[in-house]
Amino acid sequence: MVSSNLTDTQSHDRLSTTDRDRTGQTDFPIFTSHPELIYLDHAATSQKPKQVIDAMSRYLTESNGSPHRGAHKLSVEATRLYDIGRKKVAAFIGASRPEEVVFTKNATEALNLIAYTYGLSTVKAGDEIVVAITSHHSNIVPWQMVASRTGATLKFMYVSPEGDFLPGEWDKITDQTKLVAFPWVSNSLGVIHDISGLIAKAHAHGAVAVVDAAQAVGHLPVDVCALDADFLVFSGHKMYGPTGIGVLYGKHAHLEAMPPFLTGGDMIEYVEEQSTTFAAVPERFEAGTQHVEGVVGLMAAMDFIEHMGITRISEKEQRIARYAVKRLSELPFVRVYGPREGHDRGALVAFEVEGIHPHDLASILDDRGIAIRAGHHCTQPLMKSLGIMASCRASFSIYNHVGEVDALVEGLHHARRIFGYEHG
Amino acid sequence: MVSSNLTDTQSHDRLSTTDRDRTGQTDFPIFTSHPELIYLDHAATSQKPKQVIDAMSRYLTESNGSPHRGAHKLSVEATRLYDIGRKKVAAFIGASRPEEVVFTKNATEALNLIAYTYGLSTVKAGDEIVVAITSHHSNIVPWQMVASRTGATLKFMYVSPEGDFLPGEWDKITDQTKLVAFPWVSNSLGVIHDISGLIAKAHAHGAVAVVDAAQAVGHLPVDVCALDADFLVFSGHKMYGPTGIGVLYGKHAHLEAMPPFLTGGDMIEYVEEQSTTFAAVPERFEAGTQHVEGVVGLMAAMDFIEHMGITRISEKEQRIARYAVKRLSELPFVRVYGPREGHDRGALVAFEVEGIHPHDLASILDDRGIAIRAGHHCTQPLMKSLGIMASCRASFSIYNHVGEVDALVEGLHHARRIFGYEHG
Amino acid sequence: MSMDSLYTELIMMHNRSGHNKHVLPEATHIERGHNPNCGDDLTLQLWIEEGIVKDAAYVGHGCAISQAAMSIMIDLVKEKPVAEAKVLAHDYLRMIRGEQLTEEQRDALADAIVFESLSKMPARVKCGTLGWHCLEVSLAETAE
Amino acid sequence: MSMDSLYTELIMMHNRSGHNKHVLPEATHIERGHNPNCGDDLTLQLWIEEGIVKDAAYVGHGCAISQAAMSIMIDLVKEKPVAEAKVLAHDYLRMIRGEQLTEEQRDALADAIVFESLSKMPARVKCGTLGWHCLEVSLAETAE
Ligand SMILES: Cc1ncc(COP(=O)(O)O)c(C=O)c1O
Ligand SMILES: Cc1ncc(COP(=O)(O)O)c(C=O)c1O
Repeated sequence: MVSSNLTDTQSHDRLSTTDRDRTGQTDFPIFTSHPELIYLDHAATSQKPKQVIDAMSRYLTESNGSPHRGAHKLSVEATRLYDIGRKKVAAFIGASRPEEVVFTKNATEALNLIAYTYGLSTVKAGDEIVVAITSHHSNIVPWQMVASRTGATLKFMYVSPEGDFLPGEWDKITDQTKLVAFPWVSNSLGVIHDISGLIAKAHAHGAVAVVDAAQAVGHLPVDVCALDADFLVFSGHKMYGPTGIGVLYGKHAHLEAMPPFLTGGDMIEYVEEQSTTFAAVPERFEAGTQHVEGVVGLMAAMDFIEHMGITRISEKEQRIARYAVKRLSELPFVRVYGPREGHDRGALVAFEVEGIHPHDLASILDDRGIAIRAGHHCTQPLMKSLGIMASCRASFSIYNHVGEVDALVEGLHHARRIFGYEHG
Repeated sequence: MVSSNLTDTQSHDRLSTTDRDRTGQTDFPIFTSHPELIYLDHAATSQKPKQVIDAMSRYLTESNGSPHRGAHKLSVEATRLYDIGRKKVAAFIGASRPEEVVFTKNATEALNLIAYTYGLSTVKAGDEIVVAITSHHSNIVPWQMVASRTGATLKFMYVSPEGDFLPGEWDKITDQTKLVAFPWVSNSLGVIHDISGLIAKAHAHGAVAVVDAAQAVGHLPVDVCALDADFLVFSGHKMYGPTGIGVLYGKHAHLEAMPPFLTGGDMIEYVEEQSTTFAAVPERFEAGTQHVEGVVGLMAAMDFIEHMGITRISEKEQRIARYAVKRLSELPFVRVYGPREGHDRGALVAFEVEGIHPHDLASILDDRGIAIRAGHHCTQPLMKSLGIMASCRASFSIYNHVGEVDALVEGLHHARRIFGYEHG
Repeated sequence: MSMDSLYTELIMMHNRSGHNKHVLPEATHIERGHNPNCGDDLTLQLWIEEGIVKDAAYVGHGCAISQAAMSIMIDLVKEKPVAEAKVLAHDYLRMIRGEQLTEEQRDALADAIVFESLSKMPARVKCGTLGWHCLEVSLAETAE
Repeated sequence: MSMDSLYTELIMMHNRSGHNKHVLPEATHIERGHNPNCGDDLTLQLWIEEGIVKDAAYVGHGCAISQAAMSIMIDLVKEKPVAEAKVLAHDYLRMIRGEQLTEEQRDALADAIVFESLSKMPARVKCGTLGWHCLEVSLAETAE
């Protein structure tokens, strides 16, 4: 394993930004447990700052109760924290009111919720659903379900290997279109889509826009009102927060019109034997005991992001990503996917190394303490449309630094040598 | 607030079992944060032992990764822990194989999963679904949905105020019946149903049995194979574990035959643009990034239960519950619901105090540091069938002791005095 | 005010007497308020004529707080002009939200001030505001 | 064996040479194995006659581990009786599960022993067993 000292020295020589870069890591206990870890897999799941871990422990130690609006103090406290969490998320993403925020277990459940409720109740036979080919499976398979149950048609908007929509693809959004779904930032190519444009285009044809912000929240400033998004989803665990908690943002009027999805405790008003009246939005969509410690952890994650400053996070990530694209593009045996050098991109770089299967590369790098992700990244239709079997992905966040990109590049040389290439 | 010393002394005088009883509490940091807390609301959500809180922190500090079967060590470790968690749950409930365990976010999602998949694909117009009136809303409303979408009929089996099924109620299970749903332990009355009998009755008519074990797991030994249950569900947070994690047990043959529910990442094999092949059971039902730290916490909770011993837990709870029924029944102004003195019951007692609305009583007790629950307990149809507007519920677990029952009784006298009754 | 004395005062003042709990045959406005979570279910009846709340009463069932709050409210608005009752409702609800009232506003709320402590008992806020919400809805339909 | 030397040996021995990667026109058994998670997709072709694996080869694409494991397996089972190949598959899969083999069993696995370290790399187990699972399925259909 490459010692992290070596890595540091390298990067120091090269850019003298290491010290500043490194500051992010001290908040993350995982790097105390694994001092040599180079974690380039934030896009799969983020590491958690101490503040998040501690907030959840503290909740369970001091405040844990059932948030069923019970009358005793712990229950009241759990309810209070849960409600504050909702308000905080609403403020964090610029929702016009807390009721527009529904807690789910992850982005995937949030997308399914939209599909099962808004989708199945609004989309009719002959309608069209238009999905960006860059979408994650969780933003594709639910729409296949809606299309097949309603008799609607599912259409895809294709992109170039750089992630730009091919000419004319947006024209697939027509007056037949009822719903348009796309990622803000592609987890597979790193491209940042022009989502304001897509939302406006959808609205021009009377369709609603579903924004998958799983790779955007925590990386970019989010303002659902300014975007005029109809629905927007994300997961806590990709933004320094815990697993088991996700968010569905929906415009109040949409949520109001939607039937319930999961049913049971806490989402009802009156249950008779044969029928039920449901609670108001957003409780209507939150059945059963909710993940309060997840909300508490998510709040701490938002605090962390606000404390770091979204601009600072985003600038640092951009710097690392740009540097990674530059270094990787210099290697004759590497092909970089997604936006070209100098173009904006999300905090990740996907690439392929000639002669080495991505999974082999991931294993060899892992052996040197470098965690990347290899495979289809839950975007098989995109991969197929671009003719890519699998790719490697390095993704970045506040706790990374450019020295780690150097270590990655060194790791690629090493892997090439192992695979018998003279000039690694 | 009554000092807990006083309470201790009282109970000591009375039963001299306090010291032994108290041992459970040292594991629970909430009682360090709130030394005077008398927590009688375990049935809503349990307090968490230190082992559970620490296991989750440790996971986030040492092992956190995406359980997407990625190639790097943290991802492998997260996957490994998640898989061990599944095996442990399977062993804990006596499932014949780990694949019979599906992780959900809570018992409510588990019941909805059964309803949306098994229910909607199996139940047809003219079929009948038979539900115990003692069921929690989460085991009623999903069946209303299935009945209304399929044209099936929903029938209820009624009980006496003691919780016994009225004569002939089981005969509602006939050859028309496709599904029978009931709680193992009623969260509202505390009655323990003869679920082996109900399961056998369902099977005799070719129906499947859905057991809501939310109030049984962690209180009683569970062996799904011996019970021959078709489906059984529970929530982590009611058995000393975290929120955000629940379990659906299903017989392998049922799960195999069921279509997916939530769709997206990790539950697929191949996603084409217009169609998808799905992963094998149980992954098929686990879409998106799963709540690994929840599974880790759940494992620690099962370890805790095993360490304490389910027999010891259950004996202690029985002792406290019996004592509570005895003390409460002695009070002329209290009406106790559920099983009569001397009969088996779950770890809870529901009651009403003459002249005091349950919510008022809960507030007054809360002011003395005693946490109980008041209301309909998410069982409105049961309450209506028994003519009860609302009730009070004290529920027990390993960290309670009989002295707390004395404090509860003292609290009732106090409330009565406040409400102007001469003889509290 | 402590929980115990809140209850003591409430019980003494209203729940025992029940003087406002009856059917009001002259009612011009009937508004049902219910709280699914606790099961409180109270119906406010108002007799409004020429911009004046001539009489008021309630029926239904609920906890001590919801009934006492309703009853104290009825005492307070009876024989008051609609405009004044609206102001009282507005101020009462602000008080429960924890906002600061002027001395004058507090004085106007008279006995209803005992519910100030509800601002620190979120679990019971809905009980203490049920009647007042009924009042607000009824008055909103009424020309002043 | 370290990851690096595992790869070095594999690459040297098999992936570069590709001597078992081709179409086998005489094939009597064709079994496709795929791993949705990694995208490995290999097809094993066996020519079995009179209870003997007369020849074998594979086609498809996959990572170095899946291809090398397949190729080493082919070298190993070629010209062996079906019964013996079954035993090898059984032992190989036990080895990957981390079970202990006898010296004799280890010797029989010959070069395939390099994959022993996969028992400690759960993320790659499916790669190293893909070919062997194809073999098992094919042989299960075959009288010995
Ligand atoms: C008997 C019973 N079933 C189901 C549930 C629902 O559990 P959860 O809210 O964790 O989904 C509960 C608890 O609220 C319960 O007591
Ligand atoms: C763009 C995108 N959308 C959706 C998801 C799904 O998120 P989750 O697995 O947390 O539901 C992911 C991550 O896996 C993602 O990267």
